Amino acid sequence: MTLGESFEMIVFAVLAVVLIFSAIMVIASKEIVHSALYLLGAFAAVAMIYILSNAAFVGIVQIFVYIGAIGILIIFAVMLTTREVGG
Amino acid sequence: MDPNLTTIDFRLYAHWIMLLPMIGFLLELLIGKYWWRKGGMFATLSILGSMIISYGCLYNVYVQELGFWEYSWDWFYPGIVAGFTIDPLSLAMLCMVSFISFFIHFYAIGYMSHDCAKNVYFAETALFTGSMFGLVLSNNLLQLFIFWEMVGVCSYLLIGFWWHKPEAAAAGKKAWMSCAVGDCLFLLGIAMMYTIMVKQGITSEIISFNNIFQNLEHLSHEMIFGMSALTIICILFMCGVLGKSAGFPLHVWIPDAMEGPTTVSALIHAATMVTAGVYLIARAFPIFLAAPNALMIVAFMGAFTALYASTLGLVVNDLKRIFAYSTISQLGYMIAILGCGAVLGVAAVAFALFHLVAHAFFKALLFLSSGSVLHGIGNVRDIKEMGGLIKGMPWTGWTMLAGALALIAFPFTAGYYSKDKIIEEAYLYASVHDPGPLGYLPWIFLVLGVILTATYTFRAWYLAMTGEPKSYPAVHPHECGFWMRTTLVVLAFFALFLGIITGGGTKFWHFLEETFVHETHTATGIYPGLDLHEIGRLGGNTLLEHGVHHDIPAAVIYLPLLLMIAGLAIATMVYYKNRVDVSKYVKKDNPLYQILWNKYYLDYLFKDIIAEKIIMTVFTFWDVLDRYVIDGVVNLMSWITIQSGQVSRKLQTGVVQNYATAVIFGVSMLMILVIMFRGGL
Amino acid sequence: MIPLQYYLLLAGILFAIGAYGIMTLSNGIRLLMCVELMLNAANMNLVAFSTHINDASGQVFALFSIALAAAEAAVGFAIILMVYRLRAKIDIENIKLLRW
Amino acid sequence: MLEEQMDILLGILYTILGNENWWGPWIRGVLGLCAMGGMMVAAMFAVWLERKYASDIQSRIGPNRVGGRFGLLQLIADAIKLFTKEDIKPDKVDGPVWAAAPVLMFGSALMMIIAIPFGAFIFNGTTYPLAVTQFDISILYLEAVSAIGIIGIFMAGWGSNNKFAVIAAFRNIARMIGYEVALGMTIISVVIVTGSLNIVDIVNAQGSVVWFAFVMPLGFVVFGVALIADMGRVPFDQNEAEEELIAGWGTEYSGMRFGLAYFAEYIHMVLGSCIAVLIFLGGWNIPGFIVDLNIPLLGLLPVAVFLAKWVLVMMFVIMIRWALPRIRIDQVTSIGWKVLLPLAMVNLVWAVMLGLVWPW
Repeated sequence: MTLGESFEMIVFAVLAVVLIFSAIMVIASKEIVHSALYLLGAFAAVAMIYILSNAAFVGIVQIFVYIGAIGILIIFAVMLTTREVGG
Repeated sequence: MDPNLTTIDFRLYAHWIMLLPMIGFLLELLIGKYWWRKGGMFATLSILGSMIISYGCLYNVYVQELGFWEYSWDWFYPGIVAGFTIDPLSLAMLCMVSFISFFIHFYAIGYMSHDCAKNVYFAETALFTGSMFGLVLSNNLLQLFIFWEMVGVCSYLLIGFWWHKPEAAAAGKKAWMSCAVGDCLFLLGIAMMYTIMVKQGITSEIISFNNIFQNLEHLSHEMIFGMSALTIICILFMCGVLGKSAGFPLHVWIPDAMEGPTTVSALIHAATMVTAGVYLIARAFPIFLAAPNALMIVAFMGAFTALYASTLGLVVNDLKRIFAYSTISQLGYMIAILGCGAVLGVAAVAFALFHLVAHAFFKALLFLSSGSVLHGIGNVRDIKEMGGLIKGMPWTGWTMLAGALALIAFPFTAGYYSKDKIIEEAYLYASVHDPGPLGYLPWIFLVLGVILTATYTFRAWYLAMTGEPKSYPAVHPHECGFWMRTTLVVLAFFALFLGIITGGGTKFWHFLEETFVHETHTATGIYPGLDLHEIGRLGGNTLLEHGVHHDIPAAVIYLPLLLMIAGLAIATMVYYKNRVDVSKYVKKDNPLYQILWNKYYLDYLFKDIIAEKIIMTVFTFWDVLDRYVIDGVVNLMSWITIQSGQVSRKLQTGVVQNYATAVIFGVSMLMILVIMFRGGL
Repeated sequence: MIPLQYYLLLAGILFAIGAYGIMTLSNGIRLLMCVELMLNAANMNLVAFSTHINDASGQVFALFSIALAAAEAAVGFAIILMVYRLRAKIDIENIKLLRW
Repeated sequence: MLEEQMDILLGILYTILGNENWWGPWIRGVLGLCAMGGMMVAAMFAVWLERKYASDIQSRIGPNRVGGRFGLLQLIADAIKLFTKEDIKPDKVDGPVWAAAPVLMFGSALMMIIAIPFGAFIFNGTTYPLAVTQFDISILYLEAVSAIGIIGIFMAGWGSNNKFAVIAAFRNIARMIGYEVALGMTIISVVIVTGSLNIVDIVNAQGSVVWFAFVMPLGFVVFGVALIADMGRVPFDQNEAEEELIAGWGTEYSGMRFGLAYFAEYIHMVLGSCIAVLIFLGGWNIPGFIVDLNIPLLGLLPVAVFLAKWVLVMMFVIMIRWALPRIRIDQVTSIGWKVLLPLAMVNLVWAVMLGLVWPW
């Protein structure tokens, strides 16, 4: 394994951990706004993974659409409905 | 210079003849309201475009002799094609329709200038004209039927254009219903034609006219119920013709259709609608020729209609309705001469078409001038309330006189050449084809029609134009404006001199007689010309040999002229000189007058007896069947559905998670199954 | 070059987390969030395979899927907001209109 | 002689920066840090320019106490003040979210830097863009990354646990999603005409023909308005409407946390002006004059041209701020959705037609 590959592997591992942690926190977080923000974190991690696997265009589009559009939608939805703790 | 190289082959653009008015229709509907004078220009200009292409085609075919042309492409099913055909028959119609329709539109710019829905009116007339072009250009029965129906729809829309008047709305409905009766039967005829063509093993261009004509010999062996299938088909076609061209039992919508704007009446009577039926017979003429007895029925129906309608014209007081009955009558002449084609062959088509064209000119003129009268005296239509109008509106009066003279076949007008020829040929038909008293019946009817025609036409003209004004609006009529006056003069010119221009009709006849007997070029091949003698033999019709001269007694030739003069004299005596007091006979207790006044009780028969008694009774029985048997089955099905739903609805919890869980579970099971049975994904 | 299996494993875990959330949570917004997670897992597979076999069509699928996800989110959240306006609740346990 | 040396030098430089070698990314990282520093300087320059130019417009003197003749050191003084102020963390804020927000905003602004070419050397017919990195989808990257900043604003507003902050954040988000659509569509129309998502290609396309501002005037107007709205400058600064919302989403921030957010806004303005110059005003091109200069020093001319255009655009943006009143938030959203978006679509149609014949 070359230096570059091991570096790639390390980055992938970090991203995977971040992704899984964020995904779990989306479900586990008590505060729904935190859930939403963790979800955005998960999206960002997925985007990074795309870029890491030589799919830069998909990665950028992922950021553009998921964080820029869907994330904002989720936040709007959260803020326009009642603040339900838990559930 | 070689003309073939230097001019455009307009035949290739024939589809634009139909498409341009359709585009005009869309433009009028969408943006016409915001255009010059709130509409009218798009429709008029698009029809002008059609006219240019039509006359271009005429130039190609008549002057340059480029040959007849047909092109088609597969439409929706193997064997059903859409296509356009250019031959003398369609060209005569195209040139006539585009010319008349253009001038009617031109006139309508003035006539409809005060209407608030002008653009809708012009959109509908453009569509009307475009549909007629499509009908004329069609090379197959189905396409023709579609445009046939579109013409019907447009006539419905236009007759009921002033829908806020209940009579107009009812008239539109009546026109639609009467035509629909014929159209259903016509469609049945097309279906039968399709069936027997398919039975012959024909798989391409199944109901194209030319293909049918080529296969007539095989088709004539087909029998249905012991009758020749072609005869049945022709009778069904004839029903469609009677509806559209106002033949005897189905003509009832025509007088009521006068509720529409007068320009619409002119369009219907001269150019677009009623001529469609005559055109259908002319177009399908070889089929009729090959069908035993079909042309005889045509001849008798036509002749009877001609006489029948002229008797009704005598008693009506509505100016437009008088002309409406005269249209029915003149259409009867055309249909009758087509029926005489059993002896005359394709010449009958030529005579019928010449009368159709001449009639279009003078009938358009008559309607438009009566429209001018209505416009000038405030929509009074009763001739008993007019009188002396010629002083106030000389243009209208004199042009109407020109139209009336053409209508009664006054010597050297257009009608003289067309109608007298028809009567002459009807005599020939009787003397050659079917000796005996019955064969002379069409001729007798037609001859009697002449005197009546002269009488009722000039009755209308004298009562409206001469004498003293009989009501307040008629005292100060105002003459029509530029648009209308121009149109009247142009049409009057043609009504008077069309016969002379065409060399007494001979040029026209010679051109038209080439139809069917000459070959037709298509994109893929050539349809050879038909041997009409051979085809006539299939239907038991013996055509006259070409060039064989038959003596017609001079008395027969001059009889129509004499009768016309007699009718004219009667009208002059009674309505101009007032030598005879007609009010003695025109009374409610005169049974003859009673019958005529009630139009032979035909409306009563249709509405009060057929519609209300017979059909409603049938419906009552049907209602019982529907309520207990059919509904019972439906209710049983619904009961079963409800009961099964009662059981299975427990599955539906309405909670999304349950569904999602079920989906995930199901997909997992599927994957496990796949792995188990295929040993891997 | 990261082995394909790692991607698949990661996507599987992500998908499982999303599926678990859908099955257990009752808040409508959180449900949609979990749907987005699952979609992302699927997209990740597409991209991973596309990288693995060196063919761009997988990425094109992923792009379509992303566009679809945007539309789906817009519609989904619009529905939730409308339901909230009607019922003042986004807890889908309370929204069983479709139930018999 | 000099030309050859210059050529070799540039060649070496681009070999070093290339992707082939393992050190390439590291060197680009260093370059990125340099650009970041440069951007901070540019932002400070922008702040200074704003204050001086505004005072000129309003016939005032402006900052003149600190620093030299033009108050040049005023910014240094402000920065020192911000650095040394006490960092107050209110009691009820949502700690991590509140703390992460300025970082995210600043970070998103800085991330944009790497894709932007700040001018170019043109030598022997070859263009050497002066950018930290080059990639094929730079314009898309810029849009995507700038979208992250919105999340930062939301986090600032929500984490502050302050109703003014929340309202401000949502005004900001509502405005930005409205105008980013129009912005994106105008950018896409440029992309359609050019056929490339690479900013360098877009600039080169304008060099060979004519600036996009002239061939797509409607797009340029829409882009300009949407850009100003996106940067949150007057007349679209409802999120900082002092009379209504204290200090907007920055109400609960103080010290360097506020400084970061403040700086992020100015970096946005600087970068926004850059993008406007690059995709609509021809970048480093001089109209009607393709710069292919063999005289080495004149190779720097494009950079100078770029900087001049950039300053002019910034001055225009600043001028608007001091010339127009603020409009209401409902007016802002309705302009965005009902005026700019349809216009952007019209422009898109025009761009598609233009793209058929481009380059003519």
